[in-house]
Amino acid sequence: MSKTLRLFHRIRGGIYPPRNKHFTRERPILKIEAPERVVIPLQQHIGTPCKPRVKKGDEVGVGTLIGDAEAYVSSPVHSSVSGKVAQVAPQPHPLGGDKLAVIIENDGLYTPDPSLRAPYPWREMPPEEIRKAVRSAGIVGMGGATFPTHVKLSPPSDSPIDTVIINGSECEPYLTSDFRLLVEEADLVVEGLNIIMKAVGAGKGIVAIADKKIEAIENVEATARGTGIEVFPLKTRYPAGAEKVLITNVLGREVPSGGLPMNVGVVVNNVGTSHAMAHYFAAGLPLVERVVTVNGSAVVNPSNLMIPLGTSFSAAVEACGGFREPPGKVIMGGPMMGLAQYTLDVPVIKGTSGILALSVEEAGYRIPTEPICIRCGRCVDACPMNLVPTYLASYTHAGKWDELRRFNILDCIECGCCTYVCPTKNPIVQLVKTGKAELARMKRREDKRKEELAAVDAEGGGDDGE
Amino acid sequence: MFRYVLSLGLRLTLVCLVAAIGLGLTYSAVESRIVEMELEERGKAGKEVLAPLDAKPQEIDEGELAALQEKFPELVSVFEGIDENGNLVGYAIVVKGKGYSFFTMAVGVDMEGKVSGIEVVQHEETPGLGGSVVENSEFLYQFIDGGPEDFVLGEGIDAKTGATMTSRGLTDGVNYTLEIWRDITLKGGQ
Amino acid sequence: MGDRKSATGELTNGLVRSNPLLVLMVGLCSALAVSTKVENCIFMGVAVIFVLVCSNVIISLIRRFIPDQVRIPIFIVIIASFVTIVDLTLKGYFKPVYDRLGVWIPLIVVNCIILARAEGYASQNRVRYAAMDGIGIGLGYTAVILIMAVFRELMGTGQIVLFEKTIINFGTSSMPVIFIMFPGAFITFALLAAALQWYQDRRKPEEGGGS
Amino acid sequence: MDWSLVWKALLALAGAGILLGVVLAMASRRFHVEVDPRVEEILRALPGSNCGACGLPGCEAAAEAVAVGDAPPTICKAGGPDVASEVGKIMGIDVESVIPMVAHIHCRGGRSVSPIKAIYQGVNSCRAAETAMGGGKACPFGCIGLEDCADVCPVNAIAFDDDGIRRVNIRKCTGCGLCADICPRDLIEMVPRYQATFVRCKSRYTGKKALQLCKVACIGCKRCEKVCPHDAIHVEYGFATIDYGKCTNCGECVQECPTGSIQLWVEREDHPEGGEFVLPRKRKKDKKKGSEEKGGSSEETAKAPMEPGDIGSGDTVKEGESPDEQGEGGFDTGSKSSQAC
Amino acid sequence: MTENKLVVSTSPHIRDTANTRKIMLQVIIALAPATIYALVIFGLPAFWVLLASISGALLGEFAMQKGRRLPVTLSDGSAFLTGLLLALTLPPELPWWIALVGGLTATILGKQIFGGLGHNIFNPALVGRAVVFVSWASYMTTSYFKSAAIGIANTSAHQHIVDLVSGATPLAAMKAVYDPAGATFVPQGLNASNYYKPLLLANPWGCIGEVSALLLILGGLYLIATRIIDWRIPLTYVGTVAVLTAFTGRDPLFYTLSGGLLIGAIYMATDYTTSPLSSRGKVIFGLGLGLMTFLLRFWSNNPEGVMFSILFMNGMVPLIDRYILPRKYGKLRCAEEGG
Amino acid sequence: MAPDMNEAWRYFLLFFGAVLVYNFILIRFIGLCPFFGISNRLETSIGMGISVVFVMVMATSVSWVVWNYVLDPLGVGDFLYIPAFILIIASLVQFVEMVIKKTSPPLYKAMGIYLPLITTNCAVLAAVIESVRPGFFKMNIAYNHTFPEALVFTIGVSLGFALVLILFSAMRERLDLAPVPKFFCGIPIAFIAAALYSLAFMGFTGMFGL
Ligand SMILES: Cc1cc2nc3c(=O)[nH]c(=O)nc-3n(C[C@H](O)[C@H](O)[C@H](O)COP(=O)(O)O)c2cc1C
Ligand SMILES: Cc1cc2nc3c(=O)[nH]c(=O)nc-3n(C[C@H](O)[C@H](O)[C@H](O)COP(=O)(O)O)c2cc1C
Ligand SMILES: Cc1cc2nc3c(=O)[nH]c(=O)nc-3n(C[C@H](O)[C@H](O)[C@H](O)COP(=O)(O)O)c2cc1C
Ligand SMILES: Cc1cc2nc3c(=O)[nH]c(=O)nc-3n(C[C@H](O)[C@H](O)[C@H](O)CO)c2cc1C
Ligand code: SF4
Ligand code: SF4
Ligand code: SF4
Ligand code: SF4
Ligand code: FES
Repeated sequence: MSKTLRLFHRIRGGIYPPRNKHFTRERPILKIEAPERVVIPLQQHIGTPCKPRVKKGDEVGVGTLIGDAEAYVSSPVHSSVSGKVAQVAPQPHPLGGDKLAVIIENDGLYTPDPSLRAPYPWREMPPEEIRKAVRSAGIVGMGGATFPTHVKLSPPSDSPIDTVIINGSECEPYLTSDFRLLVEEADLVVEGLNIIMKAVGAGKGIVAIADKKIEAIENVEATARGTGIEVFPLKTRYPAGAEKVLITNVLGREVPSGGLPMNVGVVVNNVGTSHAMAHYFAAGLPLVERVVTVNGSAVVNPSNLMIPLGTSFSAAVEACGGFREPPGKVIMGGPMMGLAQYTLDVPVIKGTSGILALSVEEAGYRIPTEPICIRCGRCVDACPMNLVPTYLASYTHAGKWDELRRFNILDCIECGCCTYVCPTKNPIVQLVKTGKAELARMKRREDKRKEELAAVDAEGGGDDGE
Repeated sequence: MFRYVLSLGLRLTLVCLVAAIGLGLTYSAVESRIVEMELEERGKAGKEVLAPLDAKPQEIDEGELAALQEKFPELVSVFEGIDENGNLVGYAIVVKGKGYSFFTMAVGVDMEGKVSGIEVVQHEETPGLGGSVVENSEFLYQFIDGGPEDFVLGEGIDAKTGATMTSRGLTDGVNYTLEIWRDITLKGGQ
Repeated sequence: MGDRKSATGELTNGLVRSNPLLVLMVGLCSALAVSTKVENCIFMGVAVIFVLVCSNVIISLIRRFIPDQVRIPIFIVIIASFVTIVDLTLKGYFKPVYDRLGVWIPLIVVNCIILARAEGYASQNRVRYAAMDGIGIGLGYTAVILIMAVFRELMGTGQIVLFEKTIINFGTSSMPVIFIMFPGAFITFALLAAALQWYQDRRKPEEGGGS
Repeated sequence: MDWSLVWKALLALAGAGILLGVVLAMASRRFHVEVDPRVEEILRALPGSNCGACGLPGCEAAAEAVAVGDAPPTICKAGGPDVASEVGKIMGIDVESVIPMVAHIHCRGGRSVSPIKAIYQGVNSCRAAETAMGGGKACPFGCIGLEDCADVCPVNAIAFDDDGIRRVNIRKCTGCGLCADICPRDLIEMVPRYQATFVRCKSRYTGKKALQLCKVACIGCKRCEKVCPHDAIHVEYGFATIDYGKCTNCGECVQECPTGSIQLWVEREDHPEGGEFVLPRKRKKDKKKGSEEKGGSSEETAKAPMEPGDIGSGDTVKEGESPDEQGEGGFDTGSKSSQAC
Repeated sequence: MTENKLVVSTSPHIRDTANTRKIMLQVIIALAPATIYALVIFGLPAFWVLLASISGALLGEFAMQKGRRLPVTLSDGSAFLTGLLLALTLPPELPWWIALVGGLTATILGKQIFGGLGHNIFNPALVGRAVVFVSWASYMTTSYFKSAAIGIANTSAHQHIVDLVSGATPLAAMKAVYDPAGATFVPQGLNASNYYKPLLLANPWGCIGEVSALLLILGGLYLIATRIIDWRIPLTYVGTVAVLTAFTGRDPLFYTLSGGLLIGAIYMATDYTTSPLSSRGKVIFGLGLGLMTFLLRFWSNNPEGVMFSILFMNGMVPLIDRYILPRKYGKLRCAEEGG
Repeated sequence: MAPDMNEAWRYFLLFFGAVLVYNFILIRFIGLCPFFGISNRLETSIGMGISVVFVMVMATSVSWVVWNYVLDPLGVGDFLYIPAFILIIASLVQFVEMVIKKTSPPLYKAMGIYLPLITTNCAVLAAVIESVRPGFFKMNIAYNHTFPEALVFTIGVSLGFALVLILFSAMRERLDLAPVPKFFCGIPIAFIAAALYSLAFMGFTGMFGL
């Protein structure tokens, strides 16, 4: 039955942008050294920011805890180099704004923190312990959203997880870091999948890989032979890797609106996350480095690099031979969902899957300064979430918030398909983001107003305060 | 409370009373005039189409008209044409017809069944198209002195280009009156 | 709201500042339907002015006698009575016009109720002002439908025929007939309304570009 | 004369009058619904424009809320103090003490003083730019300058000069607070109408770093805090904030501020915006230079921190400025001109 | 400009190469064969109509945009396409000034007054056509080709009617065959199947664009293949008409090939701006169009009803777009829940 | 059977004609004020549409009775029909308003605000006059002013009114987002849209011989 469902129940939308993976596809992961100074932001995840645990002048080693928070939805931060803390101060952050970061002078020795030790072999650990270990390793989702993985691995008892999917689709153009991991270290990825399955008590594990990545599929199939882990070849199409799309295409299940994968008994994790997990359980080193694809027409020598966190973008590009020409746009992540940076001084963080430097020419196309739409309907057809993107843009622009809710703006995954296909280059995603932010602000304001009213009531008088 | 309601009601009633008296008086003052106008209005078309016969229209009685209307639903009214000597010299027949939209037309027919006059009393044809046809005596002249055989569009009657529907509607209307005329005269003959 | 000062003020007020058609947006139906012919508009305008003035005067005369609760029914009766008088008069003396205006004559009652009601709210006006106001509003209505009718009849037929006399004749039969048809009525009114917005905008230049 | 008709008419109309009167009278008693008469009254006192600034669906809803006690009589900000006091009267609450509020924008960093960090491409709106690294201007806390506040203002009270410095015309501002709600950087605050001393910066950076990003920033030096005789100004989160309840507008802090971040608002009858900011050179709260020209607040007078050389070349790519290879795409970008009604 | 500053914008940072102009160009290309063929058959008069209509459309667009001080976007091709489509729906021997007024009305009243490309509610070309149709109905119904049939499609029976009545299109002739009571003339010995060949290959008795159904269909297939238009609207529209006509005992093939149905279904009902956005909406739109055309063709005063159908359904689009949305993702809950 | 079919067909045509061919708003120009006043939001239009159907049907029923059993037999119809009908409509509206206010507050919330608007809507009065009083009916179809006919006609008219009202409000909501030329913002553009839509409705002229 499930096979037929898989055939019939597929996500309709999606696009086929030029994939541009050939520059780095064949390039093995190269480990690079950290620069003189690393800048490690105290927030590299979704959730409560960490409080610094070190101060200026402290000596740190590789893996030393430098930031942590009490909150559950949070993830600690560790030093990626050994050396001395130079400063704790706000620094430009690749996600925007200036955020508190620990700046460390690298002594170039990479002395591990003495307190580090390999954890118990995970097979003997109860799920609870595994989650604790995952948290203390600072592991967060490396697919881009940087959601703390230990939270994901703790499903409430009323939503049992039956399937874990490793998301190896890497549907973004230009990016090849997950692909390289699957080719070079498939064993660790499969190991990580096993850990996750154990942690959530799932019986089924699937590695979903785009069908064009034949080496990766063969490699993982070979590694996983006999373990009961399945490899699922995905049709190569953007956004095959988006969580909801992935689940529907692989399992024929639809995550309810506003819901989470766990509501349909699934956990999805990125290849990098799985790899980091296995690496931690094997070597005991917390998450202090990650694979980053440095790519784009402005880069001399596009490569896949293993980069210590906190390394600046400029150092990473330097390691690839520098710029061929002054870049027009530098993006953290892929071209479809990545964030454009205004400076190269931002550090690589846990969620940096790629650094993309586009030439001035590629960056120079004009974006309309307000929504323009000829109602061609392409965005509607492209949207994997079956929304009406053009309305979301127009209604945001017109400030019609009720209409936005009516048209389910909150279901938008900001994949960018609509904007990609639009013949008038309507900046839909930007307006959707704006609209979502505005709705959130309104909600906050509303809550505040209610609170205030309640407070007035409590005081027991219709007084004339401000 | 009751007195209050009573006072409201009384005042309202008083206004109604005054209005009723005023209106009643006005109506009775203009009533005869209205009836007259209506008669004149209806007779006017008859008068015009019977003018070539030097006859005055005189409405046939209601029972007769009702009987005819039973048979010819589009019939509006029939007038007898009486000349100075009191002789019946023809009929004016008023019918409704449909071209592009509708019209009401009066056709004068003499005792031989020849069309003595045609007048479109009221119409909603498109101005400039059908409108210019119903107001265009050139087209209507084609019927004068024709009959009692039916007219055929395209043979003897030339349709106006661009307003064939109106032309056809008018032709059909004339033929319809001729049919009514036959019915009346047949009965009269018996 | 309107500061009621002088009788002439009342008059111009109805003509422009609170023009029933363009500003208050009442009486649209008859305006659009009747303005196919200038002739119709003259009769319609006179009818509306008559009803408005008479009912305004009467209402103003008996305003102290009208209890607030039954204000509306009394207005209705008074206005309907005058409309009926117009109705009967036209029927008796101008039968062709009566036939052409058809249902629009009885429908005058509806517009006038709205206008008179606003009157009733506004304040206890003295008879003189009330009459002037009636004339003003009535003239405002008439002026607009006349403008519309002149435009529509000319554009649509190339000529203006008044009481069976051709006043203006372009001498062509190829005018865009659409102007005397339904869409033409809407378009003409849209143009007028746009012109009014343009006029108002020009009169207060303070708010320049902006949103 | 046909009198019988008159009689019949009398019968019919008077009958109808009586019947309707009785039926309606009875119905009105039978179906009477008690409504708070105050709702009507309040509704009449409100402006009736249903602007929604109060956060309720319309004036009627607001009137109901006030009558029931769910909302204070001052709920209608658009109506200003007059309406508030009238509503207060209806509700039997004294609202004489209500001070009218106006909007104040806590940033004065124009393009010329806060260098640009990047070329922003995208929707012409501050809130939208906030989703793209905050647009092009260097200061991450300052005004983005894409005029969302001006667009939302129902009375066009906010104007921008060529340098991108915003001013609120306090004569026009009704205190509705819509602009304060919309600013993505929370720069706009509703302040008492007669407050005169303002900190015109909200940069969380201190010292040199703050100055790097904007030459007129508050550097958090706390000198104002020390000189204030009324304990009304405090530096928190890197910038100074005035407690308007305590501030007496004595101007001590204005004199003290090294970057000119604190300024005095001077009312001017003749000024089209109701007044302007001045930065007194000496201990004189006088009005120097009544410079009327646009953007000519007298800021330059003190420590003119501006260098003519770096007048920012458009930090945002607006229409027409960028390579026109999309001209073929055939859309217009005529920014504000083609907005919906 | 600002040297060496990076560009910031929101994702996505790459875009498809499609743009408005390319799309319009494709449609013009699809229409080119039919247009050229029509010019060959109708000759100079049709050329003047074409020229007047297109210049009217361009002029209207230009004047409005200049007047509003907006950037002039003639180069996007949409006004040109509007003018072209309008011309294709006009009779070949129409006086040029009517075509000019049509073109002007199309872009001014049909498009720019609503705010320009993407904002109009009614199909501009059809607004232009409807306005001149109503304004100069006599020209519009009589300016058809009057000379003898052309070699490839000689229908002597129809030729006879053309000689008899001005402006007799095949549809009008068949209306007379089926409903002699309501018709203006009764053609003798005429049969719907007589028309198949001329309608497909060369039909001189109709509007400029109706000369060859085959070329129109080929153009349509090209547009569908290049994904410029969605197949749903043409298919449901033509399908509904065919089914309903067959159901009432008429000849479905004749009624799908004749009149403005194909040009309307393929090129006008599919106009982006005035058709629904969602696939489901498009199907409903097509069904509504089919029903309206069926009703209007057989029971209204005019033999043809495509123009009024499309305008009528255009008015429904905002409502359709509001209530007929794509199926929302996340409604279907766990299909496999049982296991 | 056959006559019944004919009768049914006649009723269908009466209905069809009232909804489309003789659409009150676009073809007959009746009821324009509330139409342009209310048609800018879809929700309101739906509420108004329902209210109009309701009031029109009730008003016609009552007026039919009054005309046929009071005014006409007394011979005073010719000069009392205007005050009589408008009074009936006004009191009916007021009565309905009071009743639903008392019995169903939610319904009152939905419909109540539109009721006063309906009194001053000439569509209701026109529907009553045309369907009840001889001499005003427009369509080209046999019509004898019987009760069922009046009812079918009124339902058709009111549904036609509601239909166009609702279509139009959806249209105007879209127009709200459009950069319409400044002086055409608001009312003028609504009239332009109405013009074009009435152009589309002209296609129905003479349909089914109506
Ligand atoms: C506010 C928030 C709460 C979340 N809560 C959970 C959770 O309780 N369990 C879980 O498995 N994932 C949770 N997630 C993670 C999401 O399922 C998802 O994996 C994450 O947003 C990254 O998805 P993406 O990379 O597709 O954007 C949460 C995400 C967010 C933003
Ligand atoms: C449009 C879109 C595309 C995505 N593409 C990928 C992808 O190619 N690979 C991937 O691992 N995650 C991708 N993600 C993130 C996944 O949805 C999901 O969050 C992630 O696989 C969860 O794993 P993590 O928590 O380990 O990051 C994408 C998300 C979105 C919204
Ligand atoms: C708005 C409009 C109004 C029309 N008015 C009329 C009319 O009044 N009379 C008429 O015969 N045809 C009228 N027509 C119908 C066409 O002109 C019809 O096709 C024509 O009568 C047939 O052409 P023919 O007369 O040249 O054979 C009208 C058409 C339209 C679109
Ligand atoms: C497939 C397609 C069909 C079109 N059809 C029309 C049409 O029927 N009438 C028209 O004026 N423009 C048409 N256009 C051009 C353009 O979309 C039109 O000017 C817009 O409706 C104006 O907003 C069409 C464009 C495309 C891509
Ligand atoms: S960005 Fe949002 S609206 Fe656009 S295609 Fe993706 S999910 Fe749909
Ligand atoms: S793809 Fe662009 S032009 Fe097409 S409907 Fe969507 S927003 Fe409009
Ligand atoms: S939006 Fe305008 S009126 Fe309202 S507070 Fe701001 S400046 Fe004042
Ligand atoms: S909304 Fe805020 S950021 Fe935008 S211009 Fe106004 S004050 Fe500046
Ligand atoms: S509704 Fe106002 S005049 Fe008809």
